[in-house]
Amino acid sequence: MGSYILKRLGQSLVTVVIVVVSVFMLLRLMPNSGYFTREDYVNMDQAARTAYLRNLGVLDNPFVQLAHFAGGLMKGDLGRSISLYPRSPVSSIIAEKAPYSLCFGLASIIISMSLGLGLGVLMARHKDGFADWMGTLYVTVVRAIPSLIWLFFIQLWISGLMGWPMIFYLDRPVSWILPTISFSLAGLGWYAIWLRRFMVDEENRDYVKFATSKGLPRTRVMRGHILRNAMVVLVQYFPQQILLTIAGSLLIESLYNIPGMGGLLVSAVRQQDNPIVQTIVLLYAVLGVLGVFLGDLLMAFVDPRIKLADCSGKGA
Amino acid sequence: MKKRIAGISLVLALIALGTAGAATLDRFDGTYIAEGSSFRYFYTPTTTDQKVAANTQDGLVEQDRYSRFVPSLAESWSSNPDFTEWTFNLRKGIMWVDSKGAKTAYEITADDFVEGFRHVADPKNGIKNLSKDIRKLIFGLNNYYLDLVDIDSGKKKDITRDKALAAFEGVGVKALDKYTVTYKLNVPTPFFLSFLVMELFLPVEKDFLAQVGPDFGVGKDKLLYSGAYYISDWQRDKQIVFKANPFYWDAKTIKVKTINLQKVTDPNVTVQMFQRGELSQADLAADQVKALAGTKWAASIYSDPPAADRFSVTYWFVQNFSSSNPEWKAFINNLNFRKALSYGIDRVKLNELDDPYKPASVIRNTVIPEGQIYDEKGRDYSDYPGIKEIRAAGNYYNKAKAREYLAKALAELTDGKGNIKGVQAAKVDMKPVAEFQVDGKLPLQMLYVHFNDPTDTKRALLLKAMLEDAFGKENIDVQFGQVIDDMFAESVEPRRFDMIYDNFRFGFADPSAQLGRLITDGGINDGQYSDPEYDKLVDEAAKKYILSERYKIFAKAEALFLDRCYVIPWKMGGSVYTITKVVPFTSPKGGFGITRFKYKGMVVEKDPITVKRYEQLKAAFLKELAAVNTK
Amino acid sequence: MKNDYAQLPVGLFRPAPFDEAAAELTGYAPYSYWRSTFRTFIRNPISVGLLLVIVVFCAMGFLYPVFSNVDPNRVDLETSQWNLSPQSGHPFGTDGLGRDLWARTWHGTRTSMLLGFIIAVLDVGIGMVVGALWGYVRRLDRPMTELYNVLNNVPQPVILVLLPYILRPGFWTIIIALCSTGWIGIARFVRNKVISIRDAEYNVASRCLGTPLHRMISRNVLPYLVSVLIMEAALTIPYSIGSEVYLGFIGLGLPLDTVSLGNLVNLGKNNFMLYPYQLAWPTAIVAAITISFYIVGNRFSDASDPRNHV
Amino acid sequence: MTAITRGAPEGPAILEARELSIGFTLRGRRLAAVRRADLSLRQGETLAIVGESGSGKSVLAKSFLGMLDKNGRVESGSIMFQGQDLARYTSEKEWLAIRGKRIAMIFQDPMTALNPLKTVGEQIREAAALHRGLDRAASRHAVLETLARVGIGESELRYRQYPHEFSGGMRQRAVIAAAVACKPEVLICDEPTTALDVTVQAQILDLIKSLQADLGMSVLFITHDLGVVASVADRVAVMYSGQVIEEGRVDEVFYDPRCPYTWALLASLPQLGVRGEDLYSIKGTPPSAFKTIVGDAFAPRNPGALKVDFEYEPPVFQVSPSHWARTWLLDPRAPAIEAPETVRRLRERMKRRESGASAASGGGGLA
Repeated sequence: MGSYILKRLGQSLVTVVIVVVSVFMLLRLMPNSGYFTREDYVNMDQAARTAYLRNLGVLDNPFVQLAHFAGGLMKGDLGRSISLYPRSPVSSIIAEKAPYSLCFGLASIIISMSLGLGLGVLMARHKDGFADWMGTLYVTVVRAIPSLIWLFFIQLWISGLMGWPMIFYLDRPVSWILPTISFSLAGLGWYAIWLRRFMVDEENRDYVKFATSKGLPRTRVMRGHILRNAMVVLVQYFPQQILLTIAGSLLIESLYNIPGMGGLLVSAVRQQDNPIVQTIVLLYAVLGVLGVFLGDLLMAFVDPRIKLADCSGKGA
Repeated sequence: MKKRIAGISLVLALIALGTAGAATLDRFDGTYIAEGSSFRYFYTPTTTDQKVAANTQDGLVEQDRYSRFVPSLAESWSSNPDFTEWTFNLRKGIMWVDSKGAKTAYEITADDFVEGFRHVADPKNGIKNLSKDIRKLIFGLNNYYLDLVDIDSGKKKDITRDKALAAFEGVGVKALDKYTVTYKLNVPTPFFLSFLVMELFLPVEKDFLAQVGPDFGVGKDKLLYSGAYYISDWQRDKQIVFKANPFYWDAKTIKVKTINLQKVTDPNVTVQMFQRGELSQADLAADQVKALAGTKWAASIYSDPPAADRFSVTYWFVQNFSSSNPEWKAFINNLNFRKALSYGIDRVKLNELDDPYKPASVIRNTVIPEGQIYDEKGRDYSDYPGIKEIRAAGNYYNKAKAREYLAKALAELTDGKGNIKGVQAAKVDMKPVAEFQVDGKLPLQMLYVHFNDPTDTKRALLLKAMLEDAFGKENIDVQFGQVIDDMFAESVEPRRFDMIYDNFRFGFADPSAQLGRLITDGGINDGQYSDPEYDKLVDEAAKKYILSERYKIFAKAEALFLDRCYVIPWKMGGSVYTITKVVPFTSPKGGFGITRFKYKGMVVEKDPITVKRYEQLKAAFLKELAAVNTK
Repeated sequence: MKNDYAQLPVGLFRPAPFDEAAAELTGYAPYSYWRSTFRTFIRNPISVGLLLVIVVFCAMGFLYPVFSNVDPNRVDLETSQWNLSPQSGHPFGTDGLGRDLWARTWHGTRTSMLLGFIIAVLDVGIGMVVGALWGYVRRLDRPMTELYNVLNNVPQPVILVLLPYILRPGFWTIIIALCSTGWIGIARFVRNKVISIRDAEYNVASRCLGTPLHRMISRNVLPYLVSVLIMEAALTIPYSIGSEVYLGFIGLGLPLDTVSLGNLVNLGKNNFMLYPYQLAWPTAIVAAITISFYIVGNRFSDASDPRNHV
Repeated sequence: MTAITRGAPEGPAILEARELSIGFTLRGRRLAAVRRADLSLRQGETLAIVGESGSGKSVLAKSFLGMLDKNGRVESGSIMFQGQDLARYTSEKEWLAIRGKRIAMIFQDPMTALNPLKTVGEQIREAAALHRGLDRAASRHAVLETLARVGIGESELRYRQYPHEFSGGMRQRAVIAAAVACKPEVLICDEPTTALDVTVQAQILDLIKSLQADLGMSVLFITHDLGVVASVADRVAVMYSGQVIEEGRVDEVFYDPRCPYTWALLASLPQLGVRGEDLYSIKGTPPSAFKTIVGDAFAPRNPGALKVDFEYEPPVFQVSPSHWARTWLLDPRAPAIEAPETVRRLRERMKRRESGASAASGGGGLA
């Protein structure tokens, strides 16, 4: 088992390295002009512009830059931002921003998991009934309509209706409600629809018939057998979901002015702040593969049939 | 040039008038759109950075409510007769303050100004605002800077970097003693004070800078404060809180003790927050003004272009005289066609996109903004003969004249059968912005390049409709190209356009700030036209040191330039409607540098300022201004 | 009748001729997979209603631009014609430049639908071919799995933002950006299906009989996947339309003089306070189209699921 | 022989289906799974239901537990159990008093019948605890006993293990343990040995028999394996197309079958084939449950069908007090049609065996 974990981690490392290196190379396809504004072009001559770029380190050979990045990484130094927040250490930028996304993310995961799984059970339990119908309607709306639209209306109408602030304030808990709800809605639908699907799948299995034939009440069959088994299928996705909450949401964070991670990647790419982009890509890739890995571990933990060594097959 | 001392009594009198009977607050709640890059105040790419620099640091001089240059950290100054050496005497005993508002052991001395400029002048520090103009202005600076650049690039190897840095001794910025700093310039510069209000000339404490090293300005405790406020709280991308600096040299003028700026990107949210009493001020877009019409807020919405911080900006259309589109190249080099273009563009309608109420009030037909520079008799440059008429012309749009000039142009440029003389069918390759085929026949195909954002796209569509209406679709066919972020790099520099518009800030207090870089091969001659007559006039004007003489020739040059339609100015920056609790005309004003971002002296009331009240205050202020200028 | 059997004529008690064909037929209800799928699908009024919505919007989107000569980008120089509320002549009103929202909405519908269709076809097409090979050719499994892991871990914003910069914003850029990551999910899905089918006994048998690979994939494997793929395509369309709206929001959507639903929504959103209808129409249509495709896709998948057939 | 309604039973019926019709709604169409079926299970006996797949055996059995799928329902008829009509049960609560407690069921595939995520012991215990009102310790103890009773050794260890750690036979024992843990009056076995190795089959059958003897249960045995029938059943009911077409004691149905379908079924047994001859197979396919059946459902596949078979459904004819069949051949007006040669041979072979030594043991069945 130890060697299996080592092997898996090794594979994950390869994936992370490929991801980071490919994004690194992609970034170099962007024109350097992004480092200058119109004003800069008026003010600076060619020599000044070149000097500026050289000092940012973006004129170096990409492989030198990559080596530099890797070297810094070994020493725990993620570098400094070059254009978005010039000279601020990337680590401190992320340390400032990540907690916001993380807090909203975790709060929303708790809400969306508990309500979503509850809704999923309700929908599966009353399949084709009213609850199922309403749940499906909800999931359809949330998943089908572009989120920009409904998030916008939630902000506009609910904040007006309730007299809540339209944006987030750290010191006013009432302003936390809408963003948290907004964060939760899509996840809620996701949990509900998948749990329902897995439960309906499980419901047709022989062991459920047998459990019913033993005379167990439906609620107990639901809880003790169907739900439990359906959750096992779902549970492997949890770690990744939880870890990736750190990514935040561009839409929600920009609507509510939450200073989280959501827009950071997009702004950093647009401003060609390579140190930030590289760090975030690295972070997401590590969390991504780690999430899958933890998901498999968790799966092995909850499902007695799975031995860890079998997981390599599951990855396929 | 005479020294000007602030008329403190006048200020006090006005404040007394402005605030009579109204409850004032010691707190201002504002917003900002883009997070600043850092608190390294020498580098201010965003408005937020400029606000930070202006309020946390003071320079040698600043501008007052009337835009006059008044003492700040320098108590007094003098210059030699040909304006090439300027000496500033500092106030004594002013201490740097830290992010807790406590006095530090560091005194603000002449060395701090030298140190600040040393920081700016080192290319390693990437201070983009250190323009060619300034490098060429300060004695010895350009060589110092370029040497360092060459060393960094490996081009120059005969000298070490440390040695080159030591050569700063030779640059014309020096501390004569603890409280005296001098600037030695390459050319006579009577308007040098307008450079000193830029962030580049702010001081920094050498020991502190050495202590924080690369962390300078990355957090509120990674810089020292010399200005009216210090940053007491900061959350990246969320909020900046300024608190009044109790040890400020001019502490008694600070009325508002707390400035709380929140990042709000959606203008609709800003308005809502204002309505809920969460903000002291909200800028309104045209549609929002409309939305508030008929509400109780309507009485407090006004627009004051000269008060807007973008007022000294002028927008103009740039035509590409060296276009790779042969049809356009033939036409644009024809004066009649340029005049036709100028008459064909309805400035009022274009401005209506920004300001549906008073679109005519934001028209600007000149390059140099009005109300910015005055000669020794207090006469506004824009009132000089030649310029004044152009200013007064208002909207140049005239369909009949446009057609008339177009007919002339067509007669000169086409064979009467729709063929453009000397132009063959060709493929115009302006990839990636655009690529199209021209046939050498009418309609004339032109490529208008614009930003891919909602307002610019609207403007482009409107311009197309306008030109096709004025000239007829049989004569002109406007095509579009889009750029995402950077107009210059994507389109202007590689000349991938026939026409674009651009905007330029009036950088320092002399017409040469704009006119000087619009000459043949000038820094912003993006259309690549060439007019020796104009160049000669500009050259001639720059040699005059008596302002009235200088302005007279510049005015002549500008009038000629505008008459020949090398660019088509159409609007001033900053037509913004506001609803505010800030009493107007209480804080510093000025188009140059960063003074206009200062909150110093600002008075905030409990209730929004009504339009009526604003008008009263404005009338009083204009009267004072006239008195101050002609004094 | 039961008690009347005594009255039955004796003649009935004679042997009947045996018809072997009839014997075989007894087992077959008149049944065809696609007909059954179709019948189940159309039996549900909601499915039919939404399918009708799609058809109507498609028809409006594709026919209106052909039959109408109103230019959706025609600017009205008369400012009194700007921001008109819905009225005769302008059933949906006009926008801030006097452009007719009715025309813009249908042109936009066409653009967005086209975008969705092309992305769906490309995603599903590439995903299907690659997925089939991935599943069938064992040697490909390792590299493809790694490619999947990599693509899955490259944050999507990086690609969505980078590509417009590298390729410039445009119709095909969005398509490339969305397809660059979209196909791999479908490919993997197909691959998993193919593997499960590949090892099914009838295919093992077929392989033993020497059926060539391409024939097995096209005859034995793909038909099984068709219903799934149609559903994936149906669900990709609302996703693509939604992505276009999102990209517009961050300023990297289609050029703004291109009329698309995403651009209309984002422009309408800016003016929502003042001219709510400018947001209402495109929003309603985006919602109707995305919901319709989503539900129709799901219903179709239910109807076509072999497990739901007898 | 006259056609009369059902004859008097030999013992009291504990579970009896009368004119039971069960239909499903599938994809908007009605499907008749069970058509007016009659069946009676008597106290202490083993009744086997035989028939091809799809003949409705399992549906019929499930209806006795109220476990029809959601889209299925009893449309008419009755299920009498101890004086109560189960067909009229509508709520889950009513069924909970019966299901598992008084009527238990074991399923075809032991590999899938157990929840893979719960320990085997726990899955048996939950039923025992529920029905016998025992606390955790007591129920655990009871389960350990039951495990031992069904032949699972090391019961303490086995209690804690998961299904995947069990072999197929062991799992089926566990399933049986769970089913009989509450000592039900009726045990329904739905093809309990089909999925098992041949060697294990006999053990399981023996186990069921011995449990039946111990607990005095009545067993309803669903199978298509006539060998199994011969070895365990007292009586047998033959189903075709949702209908019970012949019911009687095993010897009666095997030695003296009356329905053409029963003949065909018996004739197609490989054991009865004659070396060198083609194996008999029933022509055609079973009718689709979607089709409305007129007359005798088997008629289209029956080469010797009468004209009346295509028009009128045959009534029940009593062959002997314990044996009845639904076929027009028993009508006096029908021509005398002989059973096929193979079936007649079977009769002879059976007779020979009966007179032989080991007939009573039956363990080897027909093999």
